[in-house]
Amino acid sequence: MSAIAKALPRLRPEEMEDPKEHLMHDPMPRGDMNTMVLDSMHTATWKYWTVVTILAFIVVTCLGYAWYYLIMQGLGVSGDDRPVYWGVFLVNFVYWIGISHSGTLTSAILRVLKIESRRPFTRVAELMTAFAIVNAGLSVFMHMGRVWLAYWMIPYPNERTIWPDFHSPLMWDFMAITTYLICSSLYLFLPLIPDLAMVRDRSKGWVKTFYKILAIGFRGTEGEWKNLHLAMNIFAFAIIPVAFSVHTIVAWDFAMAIRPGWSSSVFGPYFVSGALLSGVAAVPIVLFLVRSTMKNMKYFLRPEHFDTVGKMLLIISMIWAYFYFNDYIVSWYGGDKWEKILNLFVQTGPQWWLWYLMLFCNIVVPWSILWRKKWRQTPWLMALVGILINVGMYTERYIIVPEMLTINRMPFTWHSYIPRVEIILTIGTFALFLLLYFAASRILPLIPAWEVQEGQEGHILRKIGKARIPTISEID
Amino acid sequence: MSVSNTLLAVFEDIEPAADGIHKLHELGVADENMNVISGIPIRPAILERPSAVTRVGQIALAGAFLGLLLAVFFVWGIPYLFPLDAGGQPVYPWPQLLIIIFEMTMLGLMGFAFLGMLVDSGFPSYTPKEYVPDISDGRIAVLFSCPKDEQKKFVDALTKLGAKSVEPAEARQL
Amino acid sequence: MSDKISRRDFLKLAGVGAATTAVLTGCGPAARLVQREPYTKMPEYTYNGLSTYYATTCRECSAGCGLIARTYQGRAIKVEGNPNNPVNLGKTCARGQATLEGLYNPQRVRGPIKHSRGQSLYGSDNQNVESNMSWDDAIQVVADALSKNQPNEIAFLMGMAPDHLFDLITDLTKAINAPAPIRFGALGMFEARTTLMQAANDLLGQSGLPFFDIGNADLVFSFGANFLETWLSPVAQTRGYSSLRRRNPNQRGYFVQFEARMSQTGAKADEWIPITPGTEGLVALALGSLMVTASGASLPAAYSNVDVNSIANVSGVTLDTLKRLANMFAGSAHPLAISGGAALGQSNGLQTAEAVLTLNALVNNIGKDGGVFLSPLAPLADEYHRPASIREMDDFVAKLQSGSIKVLFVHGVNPLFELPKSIALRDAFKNVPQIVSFATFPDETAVQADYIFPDKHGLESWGYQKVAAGAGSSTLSGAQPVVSGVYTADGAVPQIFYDARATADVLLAAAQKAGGTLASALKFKDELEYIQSQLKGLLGNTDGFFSAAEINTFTAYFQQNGGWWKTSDDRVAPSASNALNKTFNATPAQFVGDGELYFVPFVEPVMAEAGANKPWLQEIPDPTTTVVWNSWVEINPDTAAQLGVDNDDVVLISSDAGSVEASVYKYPAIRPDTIAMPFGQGHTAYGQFAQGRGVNPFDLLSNATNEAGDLAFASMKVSIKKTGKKRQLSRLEGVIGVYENFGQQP
Amino acid sequence: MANDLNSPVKMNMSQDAQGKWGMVIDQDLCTGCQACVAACSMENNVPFVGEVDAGYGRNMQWIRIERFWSGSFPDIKMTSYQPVMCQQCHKAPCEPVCPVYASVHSESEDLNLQVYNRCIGTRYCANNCPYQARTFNWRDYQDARQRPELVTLQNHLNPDVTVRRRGVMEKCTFCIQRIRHTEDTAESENREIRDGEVVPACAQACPASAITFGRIDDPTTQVSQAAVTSRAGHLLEDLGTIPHVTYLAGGA
Repeated sequence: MSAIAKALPRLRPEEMEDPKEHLMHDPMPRGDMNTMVLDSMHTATWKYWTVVTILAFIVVTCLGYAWYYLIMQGLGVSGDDRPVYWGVFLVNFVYWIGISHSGTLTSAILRVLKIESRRPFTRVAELMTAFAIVNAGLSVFMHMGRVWLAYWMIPYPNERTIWPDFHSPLMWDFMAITTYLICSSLYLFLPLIPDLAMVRDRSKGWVKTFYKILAIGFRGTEGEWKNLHLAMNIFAFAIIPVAFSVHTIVAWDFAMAIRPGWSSSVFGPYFVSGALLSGVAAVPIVLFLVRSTMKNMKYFLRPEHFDTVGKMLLIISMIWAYFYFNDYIVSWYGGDKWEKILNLFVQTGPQWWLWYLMLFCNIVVPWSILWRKKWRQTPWLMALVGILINVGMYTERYIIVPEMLTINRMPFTWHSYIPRVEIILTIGTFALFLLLYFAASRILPLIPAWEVQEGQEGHILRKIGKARIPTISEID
Repeated sequence: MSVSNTLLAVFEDIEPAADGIHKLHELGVADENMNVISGIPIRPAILERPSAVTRVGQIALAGAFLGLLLAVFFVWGIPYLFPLDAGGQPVYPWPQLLIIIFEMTMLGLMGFAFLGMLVDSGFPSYTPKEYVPDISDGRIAVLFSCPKDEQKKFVDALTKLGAKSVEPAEARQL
Repeated sequence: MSDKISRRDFLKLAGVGAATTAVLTGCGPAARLVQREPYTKMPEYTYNGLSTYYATTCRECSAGCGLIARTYQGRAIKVEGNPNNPVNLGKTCARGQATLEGLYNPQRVRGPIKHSRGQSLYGSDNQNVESNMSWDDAIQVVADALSKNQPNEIAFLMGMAPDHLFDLITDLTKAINAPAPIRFGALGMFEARTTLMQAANDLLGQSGLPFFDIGNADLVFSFGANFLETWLSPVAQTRGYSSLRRRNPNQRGYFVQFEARMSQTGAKADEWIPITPGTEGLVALALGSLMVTASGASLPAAYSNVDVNSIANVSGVTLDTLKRLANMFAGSAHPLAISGGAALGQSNGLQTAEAVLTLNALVNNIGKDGGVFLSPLAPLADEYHRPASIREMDDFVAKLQSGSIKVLFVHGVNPLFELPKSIALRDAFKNVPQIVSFATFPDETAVQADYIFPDKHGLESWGYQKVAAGAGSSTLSGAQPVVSGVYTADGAVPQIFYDARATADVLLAAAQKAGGTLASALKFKDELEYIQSQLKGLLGNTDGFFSAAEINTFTAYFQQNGGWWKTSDDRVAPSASNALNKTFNATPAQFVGDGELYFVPFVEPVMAEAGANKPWLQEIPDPTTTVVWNSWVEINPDTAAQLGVDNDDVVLISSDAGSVEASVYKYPAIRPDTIAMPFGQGHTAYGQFAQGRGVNPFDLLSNATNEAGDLAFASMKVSIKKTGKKRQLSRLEGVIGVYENFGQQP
Repeated sequence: MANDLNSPVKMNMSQDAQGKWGMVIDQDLCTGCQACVAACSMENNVPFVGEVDAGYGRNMQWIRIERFWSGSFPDIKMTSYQPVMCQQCHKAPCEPVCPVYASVHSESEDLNLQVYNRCIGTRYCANNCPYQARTFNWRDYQDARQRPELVTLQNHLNPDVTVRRRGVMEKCTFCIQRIRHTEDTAESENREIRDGEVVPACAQACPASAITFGRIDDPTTQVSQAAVTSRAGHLLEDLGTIPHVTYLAGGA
């Protein structure tokens, strides 16, 4: 035996990292890539139409009719009562706002940090943002007692000479969500323009007219690229604080109230971390669905992307746990009688299992799975983790809204809450989300082809010594 | 100035395009008489091009300022016009002002960045333009104007450098 | 003067000005010609935006509280207490407030109806059955019934209120030599009025309703008396309680309640002593005996048989507690002992009432401020005509059963609901060929009648009421219509919706139709003339709140002020000289049945016997349990645990007399060997808000009585069985909040 | 635990006695008879909601009479009845959270106003009310088209008080219609309002006279005098909402 080193096995070929595993090092002629993207858009099987029909049916009945019923009957058909004035609608609202952080915020952060593996999946995530905000808005409207007067929150001169009151956290919320919805939609649209132009160039007839309108006359001149680039940079930097502010303000809706359990100064960052957790966790679900149901997507969406998301998830889960513990220990140690009762109620009350479910899904699941690269690169497992974390985060919001509302400073009024029509409407909103996504997947190119192409242009394998090392050159 | 003609040279890749532009410079085509149309953004230095001028930043900043003013009006102007007491809070509150200022400034900034992008690029525009659909498949087109009588010289020079085609630019429906 | 006189003119004639803060409007005799019409056709004396206030009397129970009704464009909007009426001095109870929901109740009898017995008076769609005969025909029916039957074949069953109608019917029966009208009410039965009067008669030698001067006492021992709830005159007694606590700023009056189940009254007590049911009288005797012993005097006859130790044993009150309480009672300046409620509804109820009176006599407070008086007789009253006891009702029912009664008139009472099922009135009805009900509402008795000739609601009626209890002065509460009726707004001309007619008017008209002695004895044009004929007895009386020499002026004042009352203290101070001489056997109560649990029915304080058709009273939480809209059975949490039942579990409660099912309410303040059920629900008719809601605890009662003949309603022993069903009780309280540890009851 | 959760905090309120109208509730006198609840509902057109909704915590009465249990049998004690209605806080947490000024402060009367026709039903005010004094119209409880039984019952609706439809928050108003009426009367007679002249429906009905109402900015009125006794306290006074309802502790 050699004295220098133990006999070591040589790496077997399958153990050697194949640079081709990375999309950026697996380039493809642009024309072919464009064809692949277009193919994925244009392939609609009978399965697709079946699912869309079912979803549309659910949306019409569970969302449309149930909401009509709710509006005509009043909130009596929901499960709200005194003291649980806010129920599942607000849970949904917070949940969807959280999901909305999946796209814009993730993509903006990744873009600012120049994480290259973001390139193929930013749009998949950004689309979620847009649709999630739509659902969040719907949830608020469902929640309102007189939704037909919702426009009274818009600040404009009117014959009532009553303007909204900006003292109210709901107005901050209204402004923040409006800002977020507008900016996210624009941020989704900006990088879409070159891809729309690409689709325009490759379609015919009325479809071409459609994309022509959407592509707003983009050709790709130097000036256009420059303007687009700068605008996207401004968005990427500016939308991060906006996204943070949105969820902070959502948290303030609760934290500004003088209620045990809610009035906590850590609620802002705690909610942001929670939003990131549920939002980022939703990404692998959608990646998995898109990858396994749409044509050509296995080329674009690869295990490496699940890996990226998995790493983020692990970190965010730790951040969330940190903030949750922060909130918990302060109220526990402080020993305020109401907080004490509330904690007791949440942990031992009639719905004690929700609390354990939340901790299991949000902490145990990610911490035990996401540390291993191989598992992170298993798409179905990542989708499962994403689902579990979303269940956990939904539970967390459920605990914060109806459960914590059960306990207040007037024990005589403590009534518990049982959701009624909310359940149907919740199903409806989820169906709407999926339906919008399904529709978008056939209308918009889900893969930002030009960004992938731009990235591939800048990636080369450089030979250092005996190995070929992936190298990035910054070309933009 | 003699009558000039606009030509569109289409290249397969960046390298020939860069050579072509270099050649055009040599042939005396000024940078302002030239434009590059590409499917992906290309750093100007690669093509030996000056950086394009953009006003998006200024417009966005102006928008941010507008948003700020609007926020001040919302939070302080409305109570000034219609003072109503709510919960013993100050009529002109600072914290709320900061929140709304932030949101409205950001809305103004981003909204106007988008508008600036539109305005500065002349979007949306549906008039015929010089363009070939191949560009989105990775071709790089160089649009330049040259004296009409020297057109042949330019075409030959660029074709020699690898241009797929050099043809008089024809504005057509996109 | 035209024969149609306007109200404004009338007021000028009568020379009446504004009286209290509100503009009270009297309604003189001529006012019968004035229509008070709904807003669709506005009378000329109403002004847009201005309310008109009328003084009248509350008819929800027989206490006779004065009301001021606010009307607005012909509709009654709100009732307030009449600040001048000595009974309530401007206050009202929840039932009084809800009287408007009676007036405007969706289920009232639409008009005179002939119908077959047992048929509902409103359909499954809650539409009232239409009137199917004219009032003329109705009057003919009454006239025939009065003239074609032998006088002793005619029977009148009336409610408890000592009102003008009772006087009128008494006159009517006298005129034809028919038996005097029988009066009855479930509240009177729960109050054990017969027992109270008998006790007063036995010990004080004078009959009358006792008047307990709570307001001037500084220590109150209440043996089961629910005087803050429905007992006698709750508004007046609550005022007394208020004074007990706060009259003397330096010394707050103390209050001890002895009862097996904490009532609303007991909840306000400083000490609640959970005593074995049926031993209240014994404890009163023991306290007296201990007081005498402590003072060193020789035991009077009353305490000769009292064995304090065995009483401590049987009552569950320790000897130490008894001694402490005896000391407290003896050491107080103005002690007062009250008996009532379930304490009197025992086989030894009379003994209890007398023992408590003896205790009062022992501290020498009979006829003294803060002690026991007899209630003043109302103006015009010759004596207090108490309602029938159960023994008398039993006899009456037997008479009906025997078939000797050919026609029965029922007014102001719902005996099929208010009598225990074991008194088989429903069967007896089968032997009565003709039953005429004057019910305003489609109650159980009306459903079993052949004719329903609806009386007007109290707020549409004329009348007076002789106040039997509560007021310290002799009081006659006056009533006048505050609205002309309930109209529909359909069509251009408003139509009367509930075509009711005053029973007095019906009887007077029938008397004229019947002719003979009846016609000559009751020669009155209408109800109002009869009332005036009675009020004439008060003319020139100068010790009243007002006086007038001429009847029209007097009536105007009477209506304007809501009655007539003396300004003097008219409480009767009886002699207590023999009070301590009656010996007692000192026996505990006998119980019926061999169940393991004592059964204490109690009157639901808010709804009482007739509130179930008023949705607001249904929705007002019971003060102790906060349950709404249903019946429940109160079980001690320990007992419930033993039985394996929890809140909202339906249990079957059975006694010798019957069985009912009710949801469990784990009530922490009840003896483990006792269960309690509220009375007030369990209607099988009486409108959509009442029907089919809860159960009637009367189904569990036998007709056992106490010595005085009042129902021994708390003398049943029952057993409980789990049914496995569950029926959620609606309560205002959050169950997880009011007990410790989220619903784990103490 | 449960029994002392809601005992009013005893503090001397004279220094921070701000406001105009105040109510004093003597818990020693309150017998829990619910007359105030009935009177309030009648005066203010408060609907009934039926058995199911009432049991589900949707009771709409503007006053609720609370009581708790302490101890266990036989030493069980029911705590003093405690009528809780809107406390008309001087610094009301419900007000600033409303996005449309439906919950605002009356500067002239120092009361919390709920402007029904401005309410859009976010229910934030109710969440933020530490006293849980607000009730919400979960359904069209007053709509005779949906509840035919109201066709006749509607006759007693008070024309001075708005009838609320579904989706609107409401609460005790201190019978502002009576305050206004009395103020107008006093003004037309060119005089000040006398102490005890304004009587809300609850105080008017209360058989035990446990409820007193009047000006708290005038130290000579009954309410001001009662509010400085040693028994006086406020619900959740430590929250700093400066409620205008004073409770006199019961039982001692």
